[in-house]
Amino acid sequence: MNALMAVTVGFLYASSVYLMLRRSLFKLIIGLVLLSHGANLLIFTAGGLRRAQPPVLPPNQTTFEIPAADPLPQALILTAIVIGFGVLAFALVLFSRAYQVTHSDDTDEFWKPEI
Amino acid sequence: MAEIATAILMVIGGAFMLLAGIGIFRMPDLFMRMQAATKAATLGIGCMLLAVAIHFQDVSVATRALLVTAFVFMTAPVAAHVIARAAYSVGVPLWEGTLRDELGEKQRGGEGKGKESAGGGSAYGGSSLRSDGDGQ
Amino acid sequence: MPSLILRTTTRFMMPLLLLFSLFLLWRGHNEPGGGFVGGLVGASAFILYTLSFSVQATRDALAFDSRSLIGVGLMLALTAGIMPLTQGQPFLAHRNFWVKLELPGFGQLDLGTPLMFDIGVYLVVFGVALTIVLTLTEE
Amino acid sequence: MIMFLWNLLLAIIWAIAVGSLTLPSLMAGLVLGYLSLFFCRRVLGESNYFGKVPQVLRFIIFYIRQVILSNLRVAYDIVTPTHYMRPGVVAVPLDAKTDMEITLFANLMTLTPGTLSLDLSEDRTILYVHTMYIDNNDFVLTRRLIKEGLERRVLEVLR
Amino acid sequence: MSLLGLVQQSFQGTVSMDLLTAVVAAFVAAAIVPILYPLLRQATGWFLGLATLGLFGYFARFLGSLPPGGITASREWIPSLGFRFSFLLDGLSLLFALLITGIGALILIYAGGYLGGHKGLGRLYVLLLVFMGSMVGLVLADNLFTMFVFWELTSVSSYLLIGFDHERAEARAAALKALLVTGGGGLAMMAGVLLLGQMGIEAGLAPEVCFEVSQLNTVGPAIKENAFYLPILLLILAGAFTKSAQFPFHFWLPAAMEAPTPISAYLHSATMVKAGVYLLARLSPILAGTVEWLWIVSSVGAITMFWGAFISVRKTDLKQILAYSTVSALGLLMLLLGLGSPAAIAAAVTFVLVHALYKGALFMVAGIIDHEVGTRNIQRLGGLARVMPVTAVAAGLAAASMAAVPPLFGFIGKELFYESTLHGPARVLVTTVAFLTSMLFVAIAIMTGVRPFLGAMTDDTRRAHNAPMSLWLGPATLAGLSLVLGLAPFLLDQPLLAIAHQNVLGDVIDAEHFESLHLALWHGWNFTLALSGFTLVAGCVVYLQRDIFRALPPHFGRWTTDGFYDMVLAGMNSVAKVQTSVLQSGYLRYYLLMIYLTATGLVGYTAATRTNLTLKWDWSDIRFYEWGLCVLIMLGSLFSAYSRSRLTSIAGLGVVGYCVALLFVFYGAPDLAMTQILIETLSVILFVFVFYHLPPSKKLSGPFTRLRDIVVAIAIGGIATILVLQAEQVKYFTPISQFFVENSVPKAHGRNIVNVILVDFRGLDTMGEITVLAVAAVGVYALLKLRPQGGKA
Amino acid sequence: MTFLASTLVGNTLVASAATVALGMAGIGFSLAFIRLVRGPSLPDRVVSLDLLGTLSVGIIAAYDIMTDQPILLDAATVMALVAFLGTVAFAHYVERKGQDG
Amino acid sequence: MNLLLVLPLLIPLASAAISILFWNSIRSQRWLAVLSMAALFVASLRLLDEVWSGDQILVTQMGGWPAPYGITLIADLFSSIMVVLATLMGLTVTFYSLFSIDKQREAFGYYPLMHVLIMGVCGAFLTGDLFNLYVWFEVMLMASFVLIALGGEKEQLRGAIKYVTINLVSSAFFLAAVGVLYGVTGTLNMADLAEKCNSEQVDPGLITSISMIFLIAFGTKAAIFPLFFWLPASYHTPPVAVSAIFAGLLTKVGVYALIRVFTLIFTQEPEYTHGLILVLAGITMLTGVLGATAQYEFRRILSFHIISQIGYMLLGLGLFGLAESTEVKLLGLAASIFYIIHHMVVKTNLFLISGVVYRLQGTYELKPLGGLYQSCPWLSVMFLIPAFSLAGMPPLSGFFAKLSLIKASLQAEEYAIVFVALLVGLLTLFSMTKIWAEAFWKAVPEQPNPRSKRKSTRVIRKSTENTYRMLLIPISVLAAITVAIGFFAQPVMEASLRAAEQLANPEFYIRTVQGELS
Ligand code: NA
Ligand code: NA
Repeated sequence: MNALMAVTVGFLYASSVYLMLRRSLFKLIIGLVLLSHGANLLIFTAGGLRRAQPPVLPPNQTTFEIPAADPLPQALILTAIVIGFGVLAFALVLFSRAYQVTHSDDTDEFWKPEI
Repeated sequence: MAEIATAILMVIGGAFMLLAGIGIFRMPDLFMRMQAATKAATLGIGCMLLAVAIHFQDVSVATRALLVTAFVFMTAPVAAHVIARAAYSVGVPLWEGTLRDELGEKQRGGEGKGKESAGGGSAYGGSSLRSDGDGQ
Repeated sequence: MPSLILRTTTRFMMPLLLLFSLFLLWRGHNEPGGGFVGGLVGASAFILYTLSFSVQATRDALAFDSRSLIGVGLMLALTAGIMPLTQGQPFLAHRNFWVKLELPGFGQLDLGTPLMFDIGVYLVVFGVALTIVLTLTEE
Repeated sequence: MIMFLWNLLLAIIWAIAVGSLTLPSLMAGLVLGYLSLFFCRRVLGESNYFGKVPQVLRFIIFYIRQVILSNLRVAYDIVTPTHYMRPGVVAVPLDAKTDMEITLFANLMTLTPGTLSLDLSEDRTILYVHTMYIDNNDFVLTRRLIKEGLERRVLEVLR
Repeated sequence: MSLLGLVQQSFQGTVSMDLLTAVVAAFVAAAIVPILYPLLRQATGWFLGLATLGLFGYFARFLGSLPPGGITASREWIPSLGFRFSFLLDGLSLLFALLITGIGALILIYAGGYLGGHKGLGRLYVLLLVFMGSMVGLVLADNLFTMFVFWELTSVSSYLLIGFDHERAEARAAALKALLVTGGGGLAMMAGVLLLGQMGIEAGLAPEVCFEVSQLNTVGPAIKENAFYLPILLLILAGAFTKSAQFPFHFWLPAAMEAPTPISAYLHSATMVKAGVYLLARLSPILAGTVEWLWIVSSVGAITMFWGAFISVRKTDLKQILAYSTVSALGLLMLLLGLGSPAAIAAAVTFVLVHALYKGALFMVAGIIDHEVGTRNIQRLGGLARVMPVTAVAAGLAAASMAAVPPLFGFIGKELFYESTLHGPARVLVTTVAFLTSMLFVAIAIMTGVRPFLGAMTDDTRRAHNAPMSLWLGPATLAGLSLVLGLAPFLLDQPLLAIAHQNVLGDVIDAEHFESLHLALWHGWNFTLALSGFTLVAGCVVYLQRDIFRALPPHFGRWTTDGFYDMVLAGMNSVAKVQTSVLQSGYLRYYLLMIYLTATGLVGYTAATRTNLTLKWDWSDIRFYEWGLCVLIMLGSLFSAYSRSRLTSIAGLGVVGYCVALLFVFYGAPDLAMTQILIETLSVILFVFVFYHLPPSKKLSGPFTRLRDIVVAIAIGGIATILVLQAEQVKYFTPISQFFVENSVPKAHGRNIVNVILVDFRGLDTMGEITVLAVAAVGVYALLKLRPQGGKA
Repeated sequence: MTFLASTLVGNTLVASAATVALGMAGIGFSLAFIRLVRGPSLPDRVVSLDLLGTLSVGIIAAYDIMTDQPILLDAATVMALVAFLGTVAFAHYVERKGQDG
Repeated sequence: MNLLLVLPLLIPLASAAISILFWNSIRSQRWLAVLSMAALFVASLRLLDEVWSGDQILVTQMGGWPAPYGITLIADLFSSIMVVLATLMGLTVTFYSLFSIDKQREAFGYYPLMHVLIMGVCGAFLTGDLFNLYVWFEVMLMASFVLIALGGEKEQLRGAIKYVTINLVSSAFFLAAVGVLYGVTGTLNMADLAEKCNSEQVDPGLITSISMIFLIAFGTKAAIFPLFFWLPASYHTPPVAVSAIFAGLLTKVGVYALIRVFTLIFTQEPEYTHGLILVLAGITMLTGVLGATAQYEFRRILSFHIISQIGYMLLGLGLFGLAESTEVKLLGLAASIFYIIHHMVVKTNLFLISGVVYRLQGTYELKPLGGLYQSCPWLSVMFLIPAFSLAGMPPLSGFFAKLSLIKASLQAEEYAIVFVALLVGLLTLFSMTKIWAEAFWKAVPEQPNPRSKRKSTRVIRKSTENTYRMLLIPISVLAAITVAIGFFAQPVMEASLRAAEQLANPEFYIRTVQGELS
């Protein structure tokens, strides 16, 4: 089953890269969101997949009867998701402020040469 | 006994959920899609959660299942309503087979304008959302 | 003006959502949930309120600034981390800060600095989500 | 309302007395408490609580039946190739006055397939309902069916 | 040991305070000038001059009493790099130290007169003193890095001094030119010195002392045999040649005449430009005596010598003439050092002194003329002897010394010069060049030191006044010394020059055949004398026919490295512009493209070449709903990519998010799923609110760009896929999460291990995370509420 | 068909029913997605997103039963809670957009 | 000694939280900012002293969980030096900010953001856990995002978008790399990773491939070629105090991370990885300095120089991997550390000076600037010191930094890089003199830029004179440090060497983390 997840991750990365290479600011930020999805799923998959065995111990038990999913990648992803949200929120506002300044989505109108 | 009940409820629930999908896929205008989708799905979820409650035979699970059910039944119609209201207000068209639009008639009467087509009256005069959310 | 139907429903759902968010926070240590999820659900309640009424209504309803929630939350989490330091333990060493309580209706309780930490997280997340949405909606 | 709280308190006392604060014991407490309250109704003074409970139960049964029936009708329409519906937007003048009444009515109506509350007039007297099956193109009848069927019952329960 | 202790320790060490004080003295003086100047004003120059004379006296004390091996002083500095503050006062350094402090004293006085009332005079004193201190340090340093530090300090102070008239663009350009040329050479020299130290260690020196000249002297032969000898030599020569304005690096020196004359006189004739010469002299025992040394140093010197003199005659500006003649004189010194024979070194040591005396005087005279007349054009000068008789006498004496007229000191120098060329390699050629140069020197001497004072007065000179004593004291003293030393060379030959001579030669010459330097005016009737005489006559002829030189095409001689310098500068500027406009195009997507390409290249290439990927594509055991979800994720992302409507894209994103959440559910991550669902919803809300007032987006890029981007995207996606597969399959160790599972309940009192990790096992992460969130909220708030109001920053 | 078989390994009645339910819900989910893609209006898409959320609740419930993991139900609860919020936000947007013209 | 390791995180976080609580009282925020930064600086000095005098590596396990499992905070000499520098920059820039940041920005969270920025930087320096490092990177970045955009001026927004986007991409790379590495090794603790990645059973090629992702991620943060674009695009846009703290700290965190992981973890195939780093360092030096040559704006010149200097800092790391003898390895690393120390002080100071220049003449463009040498002699001297130090002029700090790098390169027989380093040094000198000549030496141009506010500031008025003097205090302090590092280079060099020694012998680090030594 790893192949499917791996391909999905790759696909997310590819589409995010493609989007970020567009001239549109909006697509750029969509690309950023997909990129974070890709990264999260990457950690999730790389850490090893296990179906339907959440790392929550049953009451009064200190071990799992059936091996459960690795909790650490989950914790990492959770952190990454939340951080990503904070960053995304800020980036969104930043981009919208940029729109207000330029009234254009075309980044080529927005940037100017830096020399 | 509980197993059979669970199984039946699940199949029914699944069937309604499928129905919701078909409905939203097939119905000719937004409002009828909503009609089909919201209710069938809500009912389907109700069945599913009932199945959960029966299957696990655990108070806390059952409580939560019921809570979710209640919640869904509470919110689904409101969600449908707010979207329908918004969609109507921006002029999402009604199906051509629509018999009569009493809301539109009233508004046109109030504004003294004579628009003919059903659903053509937008409460706020906005028509940009007719074909797509934010234009091209 | 948002729909009356929405407004009425929201008024009913608010306490429900807040209760649920506290529930998630409370049992997060043992079941899925925790400060993040709880805080987000809690904020959702007020976000829903904002969407159904207005930003001003939410500010009035809150009666305090959402920013101060962030500050308080941070301080709380920090305090939870610092408390072990006072006993020569490492930062965030929750291990020796557990109290077992028997409470009727709640069963046996494991109370400790992790919960305090989680409450801090809850408040921060709550405040952050609210601040962001309220500010944006005001625009 | 006071009665309901009484009932709830009795249920909790029951559950504690039984020694298990669980859902079944609470339910049992609720039913037993209702019964005891019912027998004391003269002592405690008149209340419509005891009339309300059967009313609510009756309403729930009615509503579930309604939901299932209309769901089936819509389902049939969805899965068959031809569209049988005769939709339209019906203006329903409201007897419901309070926020609660209007909301409950509108929501319950929306939950039954075939009707969808579209908008409320600004003076809160008319609810516009999108209806899928306006039989015989008869708007008056449809209006009446909605009012007599659902609204009446909702108001009965609430008032 | 505490840090403070280490600092304290670096103060200690074996110190001979006197020598160190001498090094530091000028810097201290510089530091107090800002306090002194407002108090003393006009008298500052005299005060500082006299103070410097004290320093001169300190050094003069050692005349004749210098112990063999000199006086040393040292202090630890950076032992870990082999740096020490170590100083050595031997004959060579004494010679230079006396020149620096002696002429320095005169210049300080002169400057007070020359720039009296100038608003920048205070700064000039500071810089001159800093320069003097650096120069003293340079010539006294025994450690090559200590020397290098002072070397660079002289470059810096020279930069600031040349740019003294900083509001003039020419002055700034000249200062920059000098700095870049000497600085560049300095850098090369640094590398050379480093290598030299390294070779010293290889030759057996301890690392702590590998940069001590006195130590390196002992391993000279080994270094000369080292494979790195030539690179070292070239690198060090680069430093010396640039500093001493050797062809082809000479061009900065004439340009540096933009500086006021006191500066030109001090830095660019008497002292700083001789640093290169000093360096080569100092390193001669280590590096000299090889064929490479002989040919490189002497031929560069010879070319410079002739070329400088030749250009000099063509000039009409007094300072330009003197500058080019200085270039020439420096070439002469290089030539002598290159030849390296005891005679040549004797000539070199003597000529250093000769040149400093007469050229310093002539420069100061030029300054007086400029100051009193207002022009430096020799064609507009004449008859000044009537106005300023003392100056005229001084100029005449200096010119005579330059022209090597007996009995002036210059004559002795010239004799020794011919002596060494006549007995060196390629003697006909070298002597011919030497003769031609000397002949031109005669002409230059007449042009600068005689001609302006004789003949009829011109319109310009008629308005001239006599110079005050502060101005003429300097040239008069120096010129007087030229005469005194010519008549009584014994005053300095044994006490100073002979020791210096020996220091330069070091162990190269075996002691048995070594003759100590002995100066005399009269060497009897010999060929050298005849040559000298002939030189004088020929020089006069050249002077009379000087218009022939000037008639040569004007651009002749401008086709030099000066033009090359400009070309390099311009070239560098345009390369920089092109590079920047290509790399720093301003377009974010190009930046991203570059980053992605780099990532593809580095990771892809490395993975392809350095590891055997054993990728097992496991397509088995995939549930249908997993298929469904993954396909939906892909379709959803495609959809949000391709949808032209923004809100539709956002809805598509929502689908991807919910599907990812479902995946989390399926793979046993309820906490993740819940968080993902909540965050996704919140994000959608934010998106909707933010993109509420946006203009529509257009299709903006062409098919080629799209294709290119697709290729890059697929490459990145492919790499991600492969890495995930690999990481999923290769599990070398038991993950640490096993610990969390085992300890979650007993030690951390929680059954939800993910949450326990978040608040307990890895609580610090969470602490950081909520901080990020808090900052994000502050950021959103600030960004939306704080709007710019005008251009405040 | 292997995947179907593999999910039926538990071969209880409930598991089979769950698989069937999951399948049906999945198809419904996909149809809703198609509507999301097709639009044509923004409200259409909002409705389908809302439906996707609602169906997710059902899917999670079915998956819970199939795998006997009640813990995962919490995700469903949260989903039910917030899908509504998203829909309201969209509706809010649609209306304001209309007002702004 | 737990406390010393944690204080660099606690003090700023508490200050930030309190500042947020006292949002409306700018006065108290200002006081708190200075006091907290000063306290932080003192605490970090204590930390350094502890590490130095005990000749030890300080370590504490967060939450008391044993080493590879919990998060380790660890301070070796390199870390503690970096923390001291970071807090010193924090202190000076905060002091500078008191007199230069406008009321508006102060009212919108400038000080709490500053605290958080410092906290993120300190966290990154002190953590011994790879994912925790990611978190601190994000903390630092988030604060920097806000700081760079705070004020919302057009130019700022332009720069900020590039800055934010590229940094987010690099964070995503970092995150992915951590995920993959965890998948392969099952651990996050850096000491544990060091041990596991270098054990026999692990395929070194695979680890090297993963290390390339880290190189991209950290390289972007450190602004190496060809990943540096965000830096010149953004550093000149925010208020100068922000530019200054960014210039001093942010890229150095990237460099720190590169040095850390490529000495501790990724040492499997040094001739490949470190060779690559060396090549990149060379190109970075060249492109950066050429970029500066093309600029005529004060802060842009400085920004491009950051890039070129990053090349120098990585040069030593490259040599560490390539050199054969231990001595040269150590010298290379030590030189890099020395360079970082020097650079942080000098570059921050130059930015601060550019701010004073802006305040006096209302522009950062060199063309309309002029006359400062006449009007502000003290400022001129204060500029010359860091400028010549940056160019590597002795006896200032930059000289020894550059010199030890070149020495190490020569000993490692990497002559090409020696040439590049020398050439870049010369070009740096060129750039610095360009600023000097244009802004300080040149007379005020005849037709001043109409936009500049020169007329009002031509003569420094009494009211601003005090501000001017206050701004010169941190500048003079930093300049004094620059000179002091030059004159007392020995302690700094010895510290760098000892830090390098610890880096080059990871066993000590690993065993300390594992608790065998404490
Ligand atoms: Na920097
Ligand atoms: Na930086």
